Amino acid sequence: MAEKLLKKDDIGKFYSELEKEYKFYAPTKVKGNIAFKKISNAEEIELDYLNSKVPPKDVLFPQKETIFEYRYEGKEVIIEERKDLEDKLIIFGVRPCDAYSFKLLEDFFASGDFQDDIFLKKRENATIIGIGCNSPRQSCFCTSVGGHPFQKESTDVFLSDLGDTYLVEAISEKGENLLKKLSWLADAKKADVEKSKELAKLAEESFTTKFDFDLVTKVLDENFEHPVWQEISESCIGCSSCTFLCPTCTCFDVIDENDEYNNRGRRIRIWDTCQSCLYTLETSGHNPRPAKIQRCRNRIMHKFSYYPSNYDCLGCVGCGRCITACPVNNELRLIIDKILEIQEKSGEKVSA
Amino acid sequence: MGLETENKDIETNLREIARGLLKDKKVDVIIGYMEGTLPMLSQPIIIDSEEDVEKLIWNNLCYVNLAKYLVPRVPKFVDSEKGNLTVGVVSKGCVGRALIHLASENKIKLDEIKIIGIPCNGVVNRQRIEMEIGEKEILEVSVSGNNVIVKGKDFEKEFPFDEYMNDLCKTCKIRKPPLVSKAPDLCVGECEEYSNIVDDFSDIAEFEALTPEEKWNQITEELSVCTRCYACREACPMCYCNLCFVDQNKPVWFGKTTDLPDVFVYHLIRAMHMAGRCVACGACSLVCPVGIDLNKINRKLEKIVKERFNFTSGLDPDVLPPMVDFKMEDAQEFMLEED
Amino acid sequence: MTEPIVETKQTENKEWEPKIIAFLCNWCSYAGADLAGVSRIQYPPNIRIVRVPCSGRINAYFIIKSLTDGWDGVLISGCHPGDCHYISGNLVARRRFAILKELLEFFGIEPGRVNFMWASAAEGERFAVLVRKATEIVKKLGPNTKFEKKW
Amino acid sequence: MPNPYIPMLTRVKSIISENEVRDIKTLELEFQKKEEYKAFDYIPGQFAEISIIGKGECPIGIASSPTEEGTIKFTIKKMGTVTSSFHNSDIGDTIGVRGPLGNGWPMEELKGQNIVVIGGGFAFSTLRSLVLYILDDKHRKDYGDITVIYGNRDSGEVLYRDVLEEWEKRDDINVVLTIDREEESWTRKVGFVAAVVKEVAPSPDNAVAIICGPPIMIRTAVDELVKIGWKDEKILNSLEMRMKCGIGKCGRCNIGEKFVCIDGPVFSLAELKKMPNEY
Repeated sequence: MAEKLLKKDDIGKFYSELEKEYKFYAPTKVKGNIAFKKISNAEEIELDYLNSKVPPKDVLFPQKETIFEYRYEGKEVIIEERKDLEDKLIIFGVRPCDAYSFKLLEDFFASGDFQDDIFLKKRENATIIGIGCNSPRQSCFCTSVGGHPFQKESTDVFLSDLGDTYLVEAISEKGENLLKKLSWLADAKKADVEKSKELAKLAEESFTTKFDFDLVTKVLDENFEHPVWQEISESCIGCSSCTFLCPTCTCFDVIDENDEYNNRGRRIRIWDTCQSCLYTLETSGHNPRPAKIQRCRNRIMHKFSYYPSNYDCLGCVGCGRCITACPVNNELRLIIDKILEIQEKSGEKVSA
Repeated sequence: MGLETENKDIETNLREIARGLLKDKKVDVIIGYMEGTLPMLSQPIIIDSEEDVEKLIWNNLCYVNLAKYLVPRVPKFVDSEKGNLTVGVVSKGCVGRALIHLASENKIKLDEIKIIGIPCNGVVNRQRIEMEIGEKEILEVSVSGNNVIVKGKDFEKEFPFDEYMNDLCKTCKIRKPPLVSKAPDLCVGECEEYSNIVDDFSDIAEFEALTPEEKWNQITEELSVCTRCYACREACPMCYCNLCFVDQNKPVWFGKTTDLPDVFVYHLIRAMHMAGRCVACGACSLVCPVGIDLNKINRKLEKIVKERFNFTSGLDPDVLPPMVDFKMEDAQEFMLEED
Repeated sequence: MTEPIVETKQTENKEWEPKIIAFLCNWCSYAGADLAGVSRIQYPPNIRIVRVPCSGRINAYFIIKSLTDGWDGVLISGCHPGDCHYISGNLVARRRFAILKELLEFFGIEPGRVNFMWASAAEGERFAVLVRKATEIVKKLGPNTKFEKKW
Repeated sequence: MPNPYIPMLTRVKSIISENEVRDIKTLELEFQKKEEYKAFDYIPGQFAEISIIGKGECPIGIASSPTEEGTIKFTIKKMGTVTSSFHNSDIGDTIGVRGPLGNGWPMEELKGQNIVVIGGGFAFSTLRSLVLYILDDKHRKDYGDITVIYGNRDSGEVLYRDVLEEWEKRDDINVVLTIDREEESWTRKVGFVAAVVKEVAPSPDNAVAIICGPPIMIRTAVDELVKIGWKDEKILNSLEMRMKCGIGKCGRCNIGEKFVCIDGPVFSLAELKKMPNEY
């Protein structure tokens, strides 16, 4: 399908035509920060943003989510499954890194003998409209994890900011069907497509943070026990900013929440984090990961060692949120540097 | 004299003292701040050799309360043979207060630490600046004269430091670590003895005058974005419980969800636990990944404790904290009485 | 859930009556309530009593948990200062209550929701009067809906 | 495929208090829907996530054998909130079950081999399942000799007395029961499990050892086995770990790259030695 153009002034029209059929999620300002929320007015959309604080994964995998509801009638329990999973969603203005995170999440939740129905159904009903990154941050490193500031693969429709207009491309079948509904969109000219490519190239060149993750994975596999972990976990205060703001973290806790007045309740899942000491604490009091050193290591190993060996890809999309969020500046770039230092040192030893 | 020269002087002094302490073996390790990798941050660092002293810095972005690393002690502060090492702590006023208060709660022994006092001008309220800059990337931050200068790709903005200081620093009366007369060896560098701290708490008067409904709306709006990551708790030097009340699950006291009632209760009870203990370092607000401002609550606590029990936390390790103490004549005007 | 709380919310058309949870210390106030009972002194039936060993046993959790669980008011009563069975439990508690009361107000909870009082074992009359007063205060505030979760 | 988070509903059919201090009970559960029981196709060593709806969920090893038809059994020690609420439940109460989960004992691979079962304390539930399965007429011929070594602190702690007594009467199984300290009425062995293993000295030839129990017992018993020539690959172990979902999604039960809930809970000692020491 040919590329289209969307004038920035026409975002309102774009929204109002789609919001009847879809629940429309878009980046919007909430208390000074960008967050993906269901909006009720096109004016709320903030497309000119770096990236959201909380990743858009919380649209499909919200921090608190009902698994099922139940009612008590005497000793009988009646379980009611969720019915809102069939709602159609649009997630508008997602950065390519976050769009890629949806693919990682989808692969993860679909892997193995058991499939996470709740996430997968929602994912199936969601149309992702991505937007290219004209100016990636210094902390961004998506090009190191196989991504790109203009990567389109994981989106359904892709926008490129050309100044006054957006270049609109349908990437998937879902995206094509969506664009068919918007027949009023003007056709793009060749120059527009060229310009978008130019922007992509400029954006790619502006990356300053680059890693060789193949090497990182290799070093990690060999160095589960290494004094470097002590060093890495030293200044960590054990808050969970990095995991809660990570677009690929999927761990959750399951809790029953009761409405005792009405003999009903719901089983919910809420985000949990490997940085909390309660995460692995068993009722007997035994804790397999009792100290910060094990918990820090688990996060890094999970993303860059366990993920590659289990799912054959890195568990990281390079959004850089953990870099900017860490309150004590114990950030991923420094951690990776320290890990790679092991390799350099052992290399020296071999050559000597 | 501008802030940057002041900071530079402090930094030079600090390095001098640190070098001396390490050389004379008065301390085994020193915890301080080093340059961060991002413009608005600094990084805690632990050094044990004289060469590393040059890594120590001091500026208005050093907001982490280093007392956090002493309760419980990080592994580097404990030697497998010698046991607890003597730790030098680079202390602005609130870090010193935290250490002294922790000593009054018997959590640290003052003879195992050395407070390296430095006079603090306050720290930059990074969240506020970030929010005002909005969706542009900050590439460089410097303090010059009395301004914080923030530079990005195609912008440069100046913020008056007095206004863009962390709210708790604006009202801070204890900028240097308190001198403890009974333990003169404790402090090196610039410390000061404090008595009769006068504070009118005018900064929260406006909020206090609101109706309950208005207060509720403002507070709940502030808390509505909380993700329950507990960064506030983890950065707080006073939050050292092995098992926090929100984590207790036998029985479960309070919900763990991000629904408003649960978030509200978390912050309310955490505030309750901070009464008479908060040392006004503001770390809880400055570390919040979504920028929740808890300063008002901390100020209110300070006010209650000051007015009711005439107590200021972290000045004297031998005074009992107010919440474990009592006086027969404590005010009880809030009790129900027959008309 | 196997033993659900059977009380249901009152219907709209009847005059609304608040439900108040009362934590009474074992040695004074509980006995005071008992005295009020045996002396046939009337006090409002809105309170449900929980006996605790001492007012010093009352953690701020109890009070806040009561509010989040939907009680309209919380009443706490202990021995008069100086009369504590455990010498100073109520004095330590008094400091705690002072902070909690001010904090709740600061957080925007109506100050009347949580009330504190002293009543000795001999003060059946005083107990009844103060319970009446507390009930009035809470009744004026109306139902406690701030902590309701969405269903 | 049905939503794996939705429990199947069962009813408590009987409750047996297993030990003297009454902190271990066996619940027998009957499925409310016949077809769900039919679909509940399990092997010994697997576990299920069982819940009192409204109180919470926890992973418990299945104590019954697939050969005991009609119901499933769980032996539960009173530990935390959820297990306590199981203890408080009555006959007829509704209990949710999700499962079967985990890999279970490798029943196919065990065929034709001698089996040494070593258990300690209340970690005997999946071992009960295993032995009952093998002793069943349908399966007995598939497996070689069975030796069961089961140790407890005192005689009051011994679980599943009735089945143990039945086993002792049979001649196709060697049952060795032991308690730590002597007691007047106790006529069987006295001493720690490791000491009994040393005494019995099961032969490693064409045999598999299956060990469940407290960590210290496992360590000492394994030491004894290794001394008499057992290979790590032939020693099987069932792990415990905090779990929430049981289906490899909630993340917490990982040991290195393996999830205990889907890759385990049964691991051989050789596999465990390759994994990081985070269990």
